Amino acid sequence: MRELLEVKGLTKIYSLGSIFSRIKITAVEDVNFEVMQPEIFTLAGESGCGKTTTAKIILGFEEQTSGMVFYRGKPINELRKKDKIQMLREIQAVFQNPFSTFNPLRTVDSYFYETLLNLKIVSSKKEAEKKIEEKLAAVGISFEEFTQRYPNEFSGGQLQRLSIARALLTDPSLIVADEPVSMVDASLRMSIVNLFKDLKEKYSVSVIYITHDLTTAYYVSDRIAIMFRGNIVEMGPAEEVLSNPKHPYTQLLRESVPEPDPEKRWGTKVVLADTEHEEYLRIGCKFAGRCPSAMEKCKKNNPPYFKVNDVLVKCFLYK
Amino acid sequence: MKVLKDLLRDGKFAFGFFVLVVLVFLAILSFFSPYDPYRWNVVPRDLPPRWPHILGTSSRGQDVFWELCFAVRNSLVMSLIAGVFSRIIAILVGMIAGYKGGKTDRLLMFLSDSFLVLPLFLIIVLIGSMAKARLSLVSLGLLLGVFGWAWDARVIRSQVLSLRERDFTYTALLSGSKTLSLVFKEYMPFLTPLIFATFIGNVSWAIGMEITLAILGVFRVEIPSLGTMLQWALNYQALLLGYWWWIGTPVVTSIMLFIALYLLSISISEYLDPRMRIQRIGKSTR
Amino acid sequence: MQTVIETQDLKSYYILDVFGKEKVVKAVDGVNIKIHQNEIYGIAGESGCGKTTLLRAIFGIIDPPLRLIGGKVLYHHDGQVYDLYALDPTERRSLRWKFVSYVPQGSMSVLNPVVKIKETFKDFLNSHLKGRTKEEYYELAKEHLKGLGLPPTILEAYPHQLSGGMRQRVTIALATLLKPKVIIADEPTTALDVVTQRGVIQLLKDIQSTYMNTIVLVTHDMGVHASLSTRIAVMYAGKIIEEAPTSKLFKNPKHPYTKFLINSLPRFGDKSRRTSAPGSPPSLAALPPGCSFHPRCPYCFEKCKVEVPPLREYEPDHKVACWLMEERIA
Amino acid sequence: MNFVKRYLLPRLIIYFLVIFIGITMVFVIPRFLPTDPVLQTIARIRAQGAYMDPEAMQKTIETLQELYGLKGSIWEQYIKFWNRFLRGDFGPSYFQFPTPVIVLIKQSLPWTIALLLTTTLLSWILGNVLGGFAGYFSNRKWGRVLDYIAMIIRPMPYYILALGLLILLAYIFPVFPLGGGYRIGMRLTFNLDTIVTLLKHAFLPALSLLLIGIFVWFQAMKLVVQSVKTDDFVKYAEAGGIKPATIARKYVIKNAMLPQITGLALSLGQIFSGALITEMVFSYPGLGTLLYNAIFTGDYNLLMGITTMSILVVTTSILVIDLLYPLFDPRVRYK
Amino acid sequence: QLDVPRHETFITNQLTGRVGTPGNFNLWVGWKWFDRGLHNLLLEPLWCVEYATGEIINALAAEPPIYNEDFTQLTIKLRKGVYWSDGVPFTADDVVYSIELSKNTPGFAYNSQMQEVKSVRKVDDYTVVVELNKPNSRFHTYFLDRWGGFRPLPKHVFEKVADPLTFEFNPPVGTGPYVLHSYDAGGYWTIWVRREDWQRTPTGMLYGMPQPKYVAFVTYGDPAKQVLAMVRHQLDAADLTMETLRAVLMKNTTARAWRKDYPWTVNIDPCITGITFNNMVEPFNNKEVRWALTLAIDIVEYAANAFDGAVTLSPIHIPLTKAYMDWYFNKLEPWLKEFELDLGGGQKFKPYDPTAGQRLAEYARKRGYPVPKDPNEIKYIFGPGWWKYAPDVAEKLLIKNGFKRDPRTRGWLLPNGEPWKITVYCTNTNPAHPAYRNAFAVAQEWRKFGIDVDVVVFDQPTVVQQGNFQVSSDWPAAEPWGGHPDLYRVLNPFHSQYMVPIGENAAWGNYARWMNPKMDEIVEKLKVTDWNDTENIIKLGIEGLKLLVEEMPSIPTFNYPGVIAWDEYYWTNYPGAENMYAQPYHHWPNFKYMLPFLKPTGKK
Ligand SMILES: Nc1ncnc2c1ncn2[C@@H]1O[C@H](COP(=O)(O)OP(=O)(O)OP(=O)(O)O)[C@@H](O)[C@H]1O
Ligand SMILES: Nc1ncnc2c1ncn2[C@@H]1O[C@H](COP(=O)(O)OP(=O)(O)OP(=O)(O)O)[C@@H](O)[C@H]1O
Ligand SMILES: [Mg+2]
Ligand SMILES: [Mg+2]
Repeated sequence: MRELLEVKGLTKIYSLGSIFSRIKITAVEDVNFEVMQPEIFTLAGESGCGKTTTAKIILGFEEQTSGMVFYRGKPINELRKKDKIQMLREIQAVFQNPFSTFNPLRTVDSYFYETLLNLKIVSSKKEAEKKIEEKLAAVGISFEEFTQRYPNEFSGGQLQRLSIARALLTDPSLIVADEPVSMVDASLRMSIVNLFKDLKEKYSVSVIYITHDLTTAYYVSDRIAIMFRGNIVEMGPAEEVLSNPKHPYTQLLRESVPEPDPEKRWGTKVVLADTEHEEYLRIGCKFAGRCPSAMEKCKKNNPPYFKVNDVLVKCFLYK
Repeated sequence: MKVLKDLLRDGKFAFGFFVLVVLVFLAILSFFSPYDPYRWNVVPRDLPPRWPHILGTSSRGQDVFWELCFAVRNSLVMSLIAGVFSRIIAILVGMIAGYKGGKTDRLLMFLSDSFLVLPLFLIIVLIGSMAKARLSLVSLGLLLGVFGWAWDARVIRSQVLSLRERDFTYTALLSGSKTLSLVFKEYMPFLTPLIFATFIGNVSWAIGMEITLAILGVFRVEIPSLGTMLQWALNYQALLLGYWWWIGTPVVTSIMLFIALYLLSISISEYLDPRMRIQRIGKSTR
Repeated sequence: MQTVIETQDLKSYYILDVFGKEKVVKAVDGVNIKIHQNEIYGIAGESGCGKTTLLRAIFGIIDPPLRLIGGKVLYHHDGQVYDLYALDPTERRSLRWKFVSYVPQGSMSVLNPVVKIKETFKDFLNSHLKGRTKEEYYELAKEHLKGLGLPPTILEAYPHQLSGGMRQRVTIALATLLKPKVIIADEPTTALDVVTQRGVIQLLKDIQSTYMNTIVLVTHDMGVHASLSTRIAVMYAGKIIEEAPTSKLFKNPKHPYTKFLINSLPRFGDKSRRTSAPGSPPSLAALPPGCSFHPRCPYCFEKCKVEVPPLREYEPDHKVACWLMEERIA
Repeated sequence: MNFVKRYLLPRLIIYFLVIFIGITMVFVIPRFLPTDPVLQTIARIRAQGAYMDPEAMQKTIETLQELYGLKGSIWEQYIKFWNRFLRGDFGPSYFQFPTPVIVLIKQSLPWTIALLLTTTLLSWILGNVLGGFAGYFSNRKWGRVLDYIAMIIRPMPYYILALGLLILLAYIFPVFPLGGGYRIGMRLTFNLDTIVTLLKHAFLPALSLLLIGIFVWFQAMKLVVQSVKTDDFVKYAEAGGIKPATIARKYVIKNAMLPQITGLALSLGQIFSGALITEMVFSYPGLGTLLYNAIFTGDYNLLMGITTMSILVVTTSILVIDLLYPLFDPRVRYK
Repeated sequence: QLDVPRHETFITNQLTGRVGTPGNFNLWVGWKWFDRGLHNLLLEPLWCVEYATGEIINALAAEPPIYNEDFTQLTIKLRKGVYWSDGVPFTADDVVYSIELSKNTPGFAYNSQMQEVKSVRKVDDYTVVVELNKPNSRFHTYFLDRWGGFRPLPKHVFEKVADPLTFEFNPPVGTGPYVLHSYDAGGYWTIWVRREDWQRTPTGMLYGMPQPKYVAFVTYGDPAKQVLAMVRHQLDAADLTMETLRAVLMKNTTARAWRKDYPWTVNIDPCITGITFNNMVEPFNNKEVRWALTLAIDIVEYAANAFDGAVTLSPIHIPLTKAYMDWYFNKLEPWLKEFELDLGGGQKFKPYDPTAGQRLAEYARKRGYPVPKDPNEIKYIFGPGWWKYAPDVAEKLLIKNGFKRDPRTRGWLLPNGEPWKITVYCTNTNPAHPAYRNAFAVAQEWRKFGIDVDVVVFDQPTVVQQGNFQVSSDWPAAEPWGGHPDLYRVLNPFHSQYMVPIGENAAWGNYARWMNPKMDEIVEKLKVTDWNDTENIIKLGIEGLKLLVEEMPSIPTFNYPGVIAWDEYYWTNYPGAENMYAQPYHHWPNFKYMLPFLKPTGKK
């Protein structure tokens, strides 16, 4: 196992608002992690905690405020400058919102042909068709169903699967998959997740799997990082983190997963934040406002990471 | 051909297309004109429409129909050049400014703001006078093109600004699209209705400008065009003297031209937008 | 148990023109369901099987290319039965939100971005209640939010200032504003993290228990179904293939597809490989003859390939559309 | 603070740069024209036959150049111009010598503002509202009728339209006066009669401008609406049984307004160039004729006066719109 | 529409359009829209030309100018009993003050001309003596009003003013029969009211009471608007275009033109129109080329293209008004008939065509217009004759000078073999103006002849003034006085002393940049001929005109075809062709002398 991707001290600050009211949001705050080859690395956490932003920075679509991303030990941006096509072949992505992934005014298949031809993976249309058919089969869509259709003619789940199929076209080494199966039924979800697993095992493909679905995360991923308001609050082997969550937020998260069992239903009610801004503006631990075991210092100081077994936890409880 | 057939099924397109074909036909017909458009007094003056002068004759002793043929040809050439040329600049500047952002954006917007602010009228008079009114149709078209893009570039830019935030931009990037192909393939379809609309606006502006310039003498009034034709008819008070065929011909023709362009643009935009196309088909078969 | 909405052999297809050739996507193909009062009716099924389309048909928003091909949707309201598609547009409009309301899929982006939330509330109230002042509407909206445990301050916010979960809950609040008999919710929690999802589901549940009304819920998350729905229908390729009370369905799924669905659910503490239904979902534009699941069904036999199995009640409250069941009885 | 440094400051720099370039161009361009204000003045005096001895002419030219401040290099003149301009003075008009430019502008400005500001705003509002509704209810009959009217009126040469209106409503049906700002020989005092007269005289010019203006905005708005009306939030509102009129107004039009607002800013700026043809056809007082004459008589100072104002207004309104965008669309952020 | 009684008001349009400085009546500084009533109602000149009758009216002056032997002293006798409109008597003091003020104020009207004055003094209240620095037999013409002239100003008003340049002169004080009633601050109209003491003005003394109590000058803007106004009887007199005139006559039964029938146009305008060559550029510096181009013109077609034939042709460089016909043309005609051109190879050609007027009349008849039969009447209406249409002769002349025809296209080639392309420059953008019509008409003729002609219409007189043109449609020669046979004004600009290289301003009246020692001689002689010695003046004039014909530096075509329309609804007895008691234009200074003759119809 080699290190494929390393994220070091990644920070991204957005400023929002008009002339009169300006707010700064630290969407990603000093995030560090690495992805091995092969590995399925899961990023999970509350909506709006910075997962997509992290992914976009890795993909080079957003510029970080500070921090670095290394790919195979080299700064990723330099690699991109040197050989863009090669990097595109190696790193591919699936976006979160399937409805906006494809241009509504273009047919979906055009992206497939473009990917193959632009990145010089095939040299003829014939070859391209063969390749496309193969990848579509992996996500359960037939070639006929797919040709010459516009995005709005597909359901959300179909679009997600198409998006995955497109990412697979280049046979990448790293797939950044941002909630790739959120709109897919359990059975298909399984087959896609299994596909990731197979890719990892057979072709040493690494996946950064961003998801809200912790059961599949548990099922496929090797390691998991739980994010909250721009920070990784807990990171470690998926089994350990999910079966034995340490950070109060992870605990809440774990506890909130609905069991597919009509007998087991939730007990207490959860408290939700109204807007994200107030939590972003916190100085200390961002979860302090909702944390059942919050202490004075949590509100004032930003907790550092503590290592518990294989797991990193950003919480004063583990001091 | 297939596309044309599809489009022709739409009444709007069919009508616009028909008008345009007629106009183009007239323009081509001008090559077979029995009269030199620069010569006056070639037919009896002030005759109402009657064979062989199907659109009558003018006070200059010209046949209105044949004058119209030349006028249509020249106006089409001039305004299309102006329209297309300024569209090209507007699209390039707008797209690049919107897509690249940052310094490029600022520079380009500074440029277009400067163009917006300049008193166009004054500049055209200046250039016209330096060219000693020897402007040809083509160069007039180009000149108007150079001055007709700034505002539209701004509009296009603002659209691109929002488009580039949509995820499909990233999908296209991941598919290895280069900047230009990305901008054109991904954003262009969204901008077509807008571009068509500004194109029509620009063409009508160009024709109006041509009339103004002809009046000012920056452009030669003898070159037959819809603008100069109208100008002559007005000068000779065709309106008050009841020579309706003389003044009516350019007015009706130019209105028809714009209606045709408008209908075509609506129809094509609808066709390009799959959502609307489907609705259209849905409607037509209900 | 009183029925509030029922469909009779509802058929709604997308009719497309693909380069001159007509193409028919049979998204809802002969659906018969009866939804009762005071239940949470869950709909599950493969992605692209027509759930959203079914909801739209039930709710009555059929825009081209979607078209109603046949069948009826009946609303039971105030002791009267309304045939939805026989009503004129104004009547239909008057039933909306008062009798049935809708939370569309992707409802995070359905709020008008340039007005404050309170304006949206006002518009919904204003369109269905007559003759009150603006302030009264705001007051009503505030009351309503308070009743649902949502902070009334959000009324002053613009949609983009709210978190996704909050927006989702605003649309749910909007849907319950006039205390309709039925709320149709299409994947209200997709794209939310589990904590927020839990909040949203709690909200739905509270609403249901407070107003004793009906919720029709579509979601892929079987966990959500398990914890919320009282009855579940499973759709496959435009048809309902199984319908049963939640516990029965989870304990004893009968249709092979449902079985795959339930069994493929991963669980914590169990990392063993899960299998899902083999093959890929059929294209609704070119369905296989007979039972549309037969090409993927491990128990398929000849009859399946020819004849479409009817949805029958094999056990009390448990309906299945599968020839296997038929066999078993026989 | 970051906002000031990263956005406002560069924006302001561009603002002043555009103004500077614009004004400089307006200073330079006329001086390249073959029109010489002195010779134009003389030509005008003589045009109808006034006699001037060829000898005397040279002397007159020199005196006038002296008086007009046109002696000296273009640089000296340029610096003098800025000196004066920063004190808010544009100097005397050449052609209407020695009347100060400011006086001339003040004479015409109220008329232009009153006519063009109202028609610009009114046509903007009406055009957008009508366009919005017609776009949203595009398959209603009245919407289609409006569409046809727009299609015909919009490409109509303005001159023809104005003249047509005049002939129809002042000649065939003499309801309105043939022209002018008020009755010939009338003394303007503040009373009802004056107001009625002013309105009556402004009616036709306003109508002609409105007709074209409304339908220009109408078509633009309709186009934008076409895409807005398929947006999710509109579909949702429809599903929610919100009254169609409310949807059109608050959901569709309000969201389609953004590009239109920018357009308004620009047309407000153009007010200051006046409406030449309107003024000509309806003999209505205003800046248009003033500017036109300034160009063709080489009246540099007057030209500078009018165009500088126009430049200031255009740039300022673009700036203001840029800064106020978030008020119209809360989502907009400064990059 | 009007706030003064309509039947007591005479409404006219304002020729020069909207007034830029409506509140400023100081017409001695800059351009002041004189024709809004300033020079035609408010002020009287010393003398005024009357070209309808061919006389000079002594207005504020009591008699013609009196020069001493060597033309260094001018004595002006003033009319007695004239009062300014504010009740102050008009005296020699006013004239002396006016001259001195102008002389001492740069920027003032006639400032440069008044530098010739050594001293000016009053002999008595009604006599002024001007001493000149050097002889000038035409000094008094500065005071001769002919759409311009130095008019005396009220001393008692101006002497109180600190800066006469910025002084607005509002309310204005004048010696004419009307005073200001009201004006539009927007510059679209000015209304004048008759003075109670109109008897104390030259107009009153000479012609009696001006009939209309009010006179309104209104700018209608578009010419079409004037038609509408006139048809609705909201406009009594308007200068129109040929086409708008026809529209008015068609729609308004009480409207009339100067001539009641076709060709309607005023043909007594003291102004000749035509085509000017730039004699300083090739090939127009060649007299034979100029003549060839003249002979390539079919003047009937030319007149038809320009004004549908409604013009009075003139083959010489002065307009053939009634007066000039008598003074000059009739004396010149025998010579014209015998005049010959040398075509080379011993061939001669007599270019004069005495039937041109007849032919033009024939054209009109064909167009269906009623045309008199009497050849003498035709001579006065359409002109006596013009130059022959002789393309064959023109061809010979050109070939003689090395021009060739392109064998393929039949187009003309310059001697150097290049295609001949002529640009005709028109500095008047008003499409109804004769300069505009001449430009296009000549282009038609020359195109037919095989030359590639381009017309450039551009409102930049300086281009022509500075000689950056080939051919222009500016006046072929300066306008004569109109009311006096003296041709000093026409011939003087051709004097070689004013000649400047291209790029500098040519003398007005000689944009052709032509000179000839013989002309210098004639002008020198004219300079020392007394204004009142008409016999010798005419003799010299004829010599000058002959020289211009021989050289043809510019082509005269026809009289300025003035178009004036009157509505006889409220007022009648206009000075039409049948009753030429005065010149017909309301915008000329003579307007005030016409008003006493009008008769109200009594319509309310
Ligand atoms: N372009 C942007 N400008 C300003 N703020 C942004 C931008 N993109 C994201 N944000 C903010 O940054 C924060 C993190 O957003 P991000 O999309 O990374 O969250 P996420 O973890 O992917 O959430 P979800 O699960 O909902 O997809 C959010 O509060 C979001 O509002
Ligand atoms: N506008 C359309 N044009 C053509 N086909 C469409 C259109 N919308 C949906 N479909 C097709 O109809 C079928 C049903 O779509 P629907 O959105 O109802 O599915 P769904 O069950 O809601 O799926 P998901 O769970 O992914 O949201 C799909 O196969 C889809 O491809
Ligand atoms: Mg995300
Ligand atoms: Mg769906």
